[in-house]
Amino acid sequence: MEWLVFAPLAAVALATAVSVIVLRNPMYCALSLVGTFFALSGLFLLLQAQFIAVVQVIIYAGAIMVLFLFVIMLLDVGHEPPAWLRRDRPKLVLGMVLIGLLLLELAVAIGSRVSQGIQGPYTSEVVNAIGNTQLIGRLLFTDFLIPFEITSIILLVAIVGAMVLAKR
Amino acid sequence: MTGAVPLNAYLILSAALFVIGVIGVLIRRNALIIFMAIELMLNAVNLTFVAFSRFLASMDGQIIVLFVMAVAAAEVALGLAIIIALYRNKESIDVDEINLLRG
Amino acid sequence: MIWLIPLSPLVGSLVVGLMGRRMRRSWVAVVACGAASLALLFSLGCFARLISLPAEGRLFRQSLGPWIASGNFSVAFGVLFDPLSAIMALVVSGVGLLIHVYSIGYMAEDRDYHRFFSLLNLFLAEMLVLVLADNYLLLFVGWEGVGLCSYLLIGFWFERPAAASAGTKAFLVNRIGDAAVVVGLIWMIQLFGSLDYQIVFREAPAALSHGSVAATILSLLLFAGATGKSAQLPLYVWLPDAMEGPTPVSALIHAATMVTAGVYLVARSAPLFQLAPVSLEIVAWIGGLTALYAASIALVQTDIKRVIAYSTISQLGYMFLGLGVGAYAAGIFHLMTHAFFKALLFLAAGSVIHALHGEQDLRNMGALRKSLGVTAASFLVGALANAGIVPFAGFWSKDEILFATYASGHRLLWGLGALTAAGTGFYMFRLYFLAFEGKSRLDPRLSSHLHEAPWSMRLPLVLLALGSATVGFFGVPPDSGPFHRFLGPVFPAAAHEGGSAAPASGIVLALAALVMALVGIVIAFRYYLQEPGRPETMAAQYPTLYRALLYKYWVDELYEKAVVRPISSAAGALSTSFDANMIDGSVNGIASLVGRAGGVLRRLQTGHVPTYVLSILVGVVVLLGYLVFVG
Amino acid sequence: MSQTSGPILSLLILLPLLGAILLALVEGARESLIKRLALAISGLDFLLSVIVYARFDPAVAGMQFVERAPWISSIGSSYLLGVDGISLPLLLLTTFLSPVAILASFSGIGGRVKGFMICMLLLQSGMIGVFLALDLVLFYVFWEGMLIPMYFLIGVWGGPRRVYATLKFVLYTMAGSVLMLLAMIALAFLHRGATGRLTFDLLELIGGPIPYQAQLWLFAAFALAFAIKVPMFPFHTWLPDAHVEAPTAGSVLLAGVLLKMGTYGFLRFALPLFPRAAAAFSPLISVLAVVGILYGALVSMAQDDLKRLVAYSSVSHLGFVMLGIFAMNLQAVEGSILQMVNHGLSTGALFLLVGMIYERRHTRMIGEFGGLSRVLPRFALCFLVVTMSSIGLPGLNGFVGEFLILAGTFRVHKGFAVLAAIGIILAAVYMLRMWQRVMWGEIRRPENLGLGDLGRREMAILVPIILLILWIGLSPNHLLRRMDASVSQLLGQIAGAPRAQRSVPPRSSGFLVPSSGLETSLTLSSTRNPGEIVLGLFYSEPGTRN
Amino acid sequence: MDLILPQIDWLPLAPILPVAIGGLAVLVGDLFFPAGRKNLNAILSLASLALSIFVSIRLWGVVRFSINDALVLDRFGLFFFLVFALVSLLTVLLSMGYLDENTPDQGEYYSLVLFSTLGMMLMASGGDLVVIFLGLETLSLALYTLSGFRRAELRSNEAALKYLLLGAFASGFFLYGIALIYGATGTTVLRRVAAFLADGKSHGPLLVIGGGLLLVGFGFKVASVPFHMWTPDVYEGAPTSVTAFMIAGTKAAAFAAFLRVFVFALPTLHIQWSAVIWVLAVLTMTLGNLVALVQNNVKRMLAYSSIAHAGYVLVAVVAGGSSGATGVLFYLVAYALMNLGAFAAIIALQGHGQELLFLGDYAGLGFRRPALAACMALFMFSLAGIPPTAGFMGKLYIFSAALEAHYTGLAVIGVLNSVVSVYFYLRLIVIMYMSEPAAERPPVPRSAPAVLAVGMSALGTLQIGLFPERLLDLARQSIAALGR
Repeated sequence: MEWLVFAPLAAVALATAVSVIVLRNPMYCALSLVGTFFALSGLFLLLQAQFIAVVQVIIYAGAIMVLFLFVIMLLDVGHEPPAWLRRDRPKLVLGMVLIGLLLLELAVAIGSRVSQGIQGPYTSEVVNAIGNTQLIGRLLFTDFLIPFEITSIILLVAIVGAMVLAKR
Repeated sequence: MTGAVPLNAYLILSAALFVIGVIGVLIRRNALIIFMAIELMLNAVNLTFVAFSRFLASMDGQIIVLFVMAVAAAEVALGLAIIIALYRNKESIDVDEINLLRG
Repeated sequence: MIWLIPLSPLVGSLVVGLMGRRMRRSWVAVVACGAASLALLFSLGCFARLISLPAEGRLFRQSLGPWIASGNFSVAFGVLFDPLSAIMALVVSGVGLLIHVYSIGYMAEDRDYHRFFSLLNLFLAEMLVLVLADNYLLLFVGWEGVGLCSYLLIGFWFERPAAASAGTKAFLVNRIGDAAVVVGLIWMIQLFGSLDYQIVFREAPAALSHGSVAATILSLLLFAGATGKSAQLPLYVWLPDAMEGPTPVSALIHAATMVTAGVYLVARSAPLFQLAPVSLEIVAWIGGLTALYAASIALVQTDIKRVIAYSTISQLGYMFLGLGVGAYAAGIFHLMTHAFFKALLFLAAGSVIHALHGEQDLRNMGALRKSLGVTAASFLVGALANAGIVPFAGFWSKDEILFATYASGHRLLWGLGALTAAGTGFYMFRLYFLAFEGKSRLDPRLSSHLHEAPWSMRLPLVLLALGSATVGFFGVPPDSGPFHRFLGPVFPAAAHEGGSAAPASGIVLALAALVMALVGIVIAFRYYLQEPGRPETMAAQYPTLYRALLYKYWVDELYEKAVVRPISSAAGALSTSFDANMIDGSVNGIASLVGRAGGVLRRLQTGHVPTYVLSILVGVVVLLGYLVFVG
Repeated sequence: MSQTSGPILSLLILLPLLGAILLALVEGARESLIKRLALAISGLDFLLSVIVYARFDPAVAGMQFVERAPWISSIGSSYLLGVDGISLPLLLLTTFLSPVAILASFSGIGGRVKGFMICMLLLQSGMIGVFLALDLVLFYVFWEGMLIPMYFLIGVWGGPRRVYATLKFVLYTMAGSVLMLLAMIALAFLHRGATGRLTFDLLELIGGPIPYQAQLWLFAAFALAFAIKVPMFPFHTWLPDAHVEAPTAGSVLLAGVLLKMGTYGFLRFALPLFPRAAAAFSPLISVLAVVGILYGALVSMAQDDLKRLVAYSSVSHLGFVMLGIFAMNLQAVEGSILQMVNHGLSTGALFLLVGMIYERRHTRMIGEFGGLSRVLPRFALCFLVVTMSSIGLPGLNGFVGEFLILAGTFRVHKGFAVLAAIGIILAAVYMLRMWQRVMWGEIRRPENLGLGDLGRREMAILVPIILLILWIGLSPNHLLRRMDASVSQLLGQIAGAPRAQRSVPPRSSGFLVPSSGLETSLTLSSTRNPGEIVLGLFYSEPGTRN
Repeated sequence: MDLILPQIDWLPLAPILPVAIGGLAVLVGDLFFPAGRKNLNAILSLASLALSIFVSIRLWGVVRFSINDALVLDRFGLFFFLVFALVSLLTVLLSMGYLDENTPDQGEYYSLVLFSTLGMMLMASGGDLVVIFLGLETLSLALYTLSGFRRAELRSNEAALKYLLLGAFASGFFLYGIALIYGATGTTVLRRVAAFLADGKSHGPLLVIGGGLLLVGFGFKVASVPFHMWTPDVYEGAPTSVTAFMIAGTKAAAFAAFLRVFVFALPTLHIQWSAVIWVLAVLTMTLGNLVALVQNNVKRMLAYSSIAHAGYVLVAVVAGGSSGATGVLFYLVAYALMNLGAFAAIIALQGHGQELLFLGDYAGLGFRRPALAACMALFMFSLAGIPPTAGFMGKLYIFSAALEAHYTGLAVIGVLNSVVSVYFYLRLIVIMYMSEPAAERPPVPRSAPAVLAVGMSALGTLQIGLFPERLLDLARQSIAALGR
């Protein structure tokens, strides 16, 4: 049954992702990206990561994309010519070949995977018993306390940096 | 189309999205869009994390995704600030035109 | 005491050389001549002690201590006084002293007076080291030392380009022979473990079998050195040019002493040469050919000193001829007599040149006997001696060599020698007649105030003339005169193999040679006094021959073309093409290649982000590809 | 024993170093003080070395005055100094030439005297260190560290193309020596593999069981470094450039001391550490040495620049030294060591003399001179003695060395000795032609007429050298005796190595390898790697022939 | 549902905290410092770094793991704490010379320096890949900002943008690598990864690829070819003081994390990655040196030189084992000292407002500013690896490690490269000492802190060059800690 949900979401994700990188108007690109974010959010739900799915929408679609759109409008950048018309086509061809290889390599790696990672304690039953959000919260303040604190510093750095750089 | 979606489906999808992001970085000249492509890559990785998290019955992946989102947000904020600063001086964010430093 | 012989002129040389600039000229002369006379006195002292010893044990040695010692090889500053050394030392210091005295007058006007005497003294010292050394290495010290002095004295008037290049030429040509000697010496070290004469001669028969290739090559290496120093074919070319030096130098170094060092070396090495009959044969032939060859050139030369120089070469050839046929004592005897008469000839020629203010061309002389009586007389004595006219010194020694040659069965060589004798008579008297007799062809400005040289120059002339006339009697009767009895024990017994011919034939042979010389003199008389136009006619008749003789068979030109120039151009080519372009070029080429690689790689750094992304991508793909598919 | 005499060797190294620091503190404008101070320090160092000489025990073969202290213990390297009969003459040469060079630099430096003198003292320190160090790493530190002051000496105070010359010098030298560094390390590890101890102590490493194959490579690396420094044909082209551009003092020390480091390196390191490889390489190196002798001499003939001429003559002279070293017998090796000293003295003096006329005429082109004997009699005398020493006139120092080398070489390779003897002829050719063109003939240039003869300082520079030239020429045994024990020991180390019988060519052939050796190596080559085949063309493996 | 707050072992945080608090304090303090006393920011930074150093020294020998192994306190980490603190300290000193009184945002500048130091420390002591990632990002974000700090200058903007775009791109790979390793092992904690692999399970391609992607991330940070291309541009465009910091600090941090991950967590991958790194090392050394040959801009030249040096360190990494890792640590210290010294000298030699960017600007300085120029020369000799300097000892150790591990070819390529490098390092000296300046410049006031930084670096360079044993010993102890 999952497939019925997965397949469309995956298709949307791929389609919007491709749009992001091929559309010439930055605004459309940004909007396509929002589409991808939503599709991914759906997939997260499918994977029973409800908290993440929500955060995905709030942070990415809500915060990050707004920033992007804001900047796009602020800078009023024009369209760029399509990639295949540019002078450095040989480089692009090489790039595409490389990317094909990359995909192949990743696929081989994934395909030949013998899942052998340690199984954790948090099966869906356990998670559902505690509640996804509660569990994440608890882990954030226990096991992941230090990374969590570091994240705060990262954000602080970003704020300071953005201020310093974007000042007039 | 029956049964659960296997892990590999997610992983392949994620790889595909990652690669699309890479393509974007490679072919686009607008710094903003390159940036978006990078976000695409990060999102693809997030999908991998969550998928593994699900299939390994481990919450770590999901929590990492949270951190990644924070980092992505920070990166975007900083990146956009840089793009603005550059735009102020150069009136362009086409990376093809940004080659003062070379050789 | 033996060491004092070379040391006294050495000290004299240092004193004059280092302080001469601040000394008065007379003091320079006193010190230099004093040093030379001390050397003579010490030599005489040693000689006196030597003859007081029984004939078989006439030898004493002295060592100043070790010189070089490395491993099983060691050499000491050792000197040896035996009859051979004694004769050499006496000749060197005696003739040397006379020439020192002569130089007082001859060089009086020269501004480098002290330099001259310093070098002359130094030469004396080195020459005495050469003849007194008790080992080959110390001999070689003197050998090279006299070469250096010769070089510096030929180039004494270094401002004349001809003198400068003559000096260089002399040194370099000699150096070729010297290199051979060095090889010979190092070989001896390997063979005998020593360079000490006594050890070498003791070991030689055991280490080298009679007639072996090694013995031949070894002795020929030494002989190669001798051909350089004693101006034999093919290394004689430096000696005529050496006449650019002051005349006393020509007399002392290039006639009486240094050039005979080669003869001395061969004579000293007689025990080695005895082991190598082939070498002896070669020595004889080289000597005989040189004698004739040089005499033939001397026939037509017009420079007074050059004629004498070729004569020297020719006479040295006689000496080698003597040595080559085993008549070592005869060779040394001729060396001694030659020292007297050749020094005399040079000094007399110098006296002429001195009187004519540097004029050396025979064609501009004539009739000098009237104004330069003593010079002419002494020159005549010298010429007679040189031409081998009885009873002058040259007759006795030359005759003995020719006799030994004939007696040892070398008829052809004897013929060469006899022919040379004729030539000798001719050129000596051509010289005498052109210079001293006939009509004056002098520059009138010169002829007006010609005068005889000062006493200091005349005295040596007279003394040498006396010597030239008389020293020959030491060798009378041939083969058993006092000279031979004195010298005989030095040489190996086998050396006297030539003495077996009947004495009667000796007289015949001597007469034959004498007649040849007389014929030469007579022809000279006719050509240059009676029919002065005759030589030109002859020259016109045989132009090729004449030009060959006049241009010394073009040997200098040949050497220039065949040796000097190829080496020079090879050096130039090596320097520019090979060294600069090939070797250095490849060094610099590698460097610039590296630099260019940097320039090319630099262009990859385009400044474009997409390029950089591509680069990362390449890295990722290759890396992952390796890990997935290979690793 | 002399071992109790305190850290005199360290003091030898440190004194100039501290002197350099002291000079750095002096105000740069007080040039005369700086000069005198530098001379005094350097001179004091010389006196110290004389004490070492005096207290040196000729009977001892091993190292004397040994000093050892832990240094980089983790890689087994220690601070280890010592002197023996091989390094003693070179130590003295260094300490002698350094003050001479400093004195010669009292004029003609053209500014920045302080920096110059600091470099000179640092250089002195480094050079002494090279000759005293017995730990491979320590040696390498001195060996390369010494490049720095030399680099500045040429680069700052040199001629018009000084930058090119100095970069070439440094790069060339480094290119050779880095591989040696690797070889040193590899050697230490090989040694550890065999004995379990990681050490860079030369004395401990000598005689270690290094496999033949490894020896070849290691030796090649060492040999390359040293061959460049010597410099052997065909690695010599840095030398003329460096010499031409270097200031006088730089040339003096470069020719006098630095080149000896290469030959010293062969003796001290390459030969005893890798005896079998050395034997295998001996024909190749001997050939190069002979080629160097003849080639250097021929190229010298074609030079128009006095310094270039002397530089190429060094190639020739050092060829003799190399030939002697690789003859590997007592006479030849002792001759080589002596010849190192001789060359240091005579070529050093030649550069001093060239520098002296350069200061007067600001040119070194031979064509610019002629007839100088007339105006510069004292100069002429000194020049003559030095020239004669250089061409090996018996009675002067050069002869003794050359003769011993030839005598020793002749026992091993007759052909090489004979060819080398031709080098003696050629040496006379280029030197005397130069002499003729510079000192003899008429004075053609009016500028040359007014030249002043040598002054008191200049005589003070030259006379000691000339006295040494005479002293060594007449009494070389003082030095030779002190070498005997050490050189014998060295030869013992070379010969005593397992399977180290050198493949002496049969008497008749004399050249290179006997044909049988060549065949052997070729037949073997199928089982070897390509590099080995190439090497195989030059030698035969001693062990495989019997 | 109860939340039990864990006992927190603060000790692993102890050396980091002063830096973090210092960063915050500077940020806040800047608001209160009067206009003329902006160097108080720097002094505050110095104080916090000094405190960190003090704490690190006191803690030497202590071993602790914080919650969930997020941070590890061991000698290895402490060694790098000291290195980073020292680098940072010198950076602050030379920044005092670089930023003049009127530079705006000094508080932000110094706090960002401190935060990036913090990031480095996290990378070195992170026991969890996530922590390492976050440390990396902290470092990177701070450095992006610092690169673009001169926001009015296009070059600075460009540097920041390039750095950011490529940095983010590379961290995408890095993160993907973490994800794959997480997938393959079920954890991101290094100890558990190690334990997982130690069970003898064969590692599938997922893990290998994950490791490879991590390698890409580290390769980017250490500027290994072909992930190096940002380096010259960013180093050239960034403010000089920041360039110094990046050159010295980032690389060390990346190698620290690299060693922790690959030596500690993924030792079984050694066979795979050593072959890869062999190639990377060769390419990195060679390209860095060759291109540095043709540079005229000093910063750019040093940027390429830093690439080359990364290659040398990679040689030690390939060599592996205790010697190799010790070599990495030792070399990084030497490398940091000589580079910081060189940059401090560049800054100390500059006049106000006119940086000496081009080689030609250095003409004649050798005798006009003898002491500084001598130090500069010393740093160049050290970079070139000529004894008796730290650079030489570093190379000695690295190449001996390579030989010990039988990587002879690598060592040969390495030393040949170092010969090539001699040329361009010496070229600067040539220009300083052997060419005449085009025009006399007016004498400029010296910046005492920058001169102090030069002096400290010079002493350090010589000290390590002459007596390396002590530092080697420390490095070896650190490595021993890592192996546990």
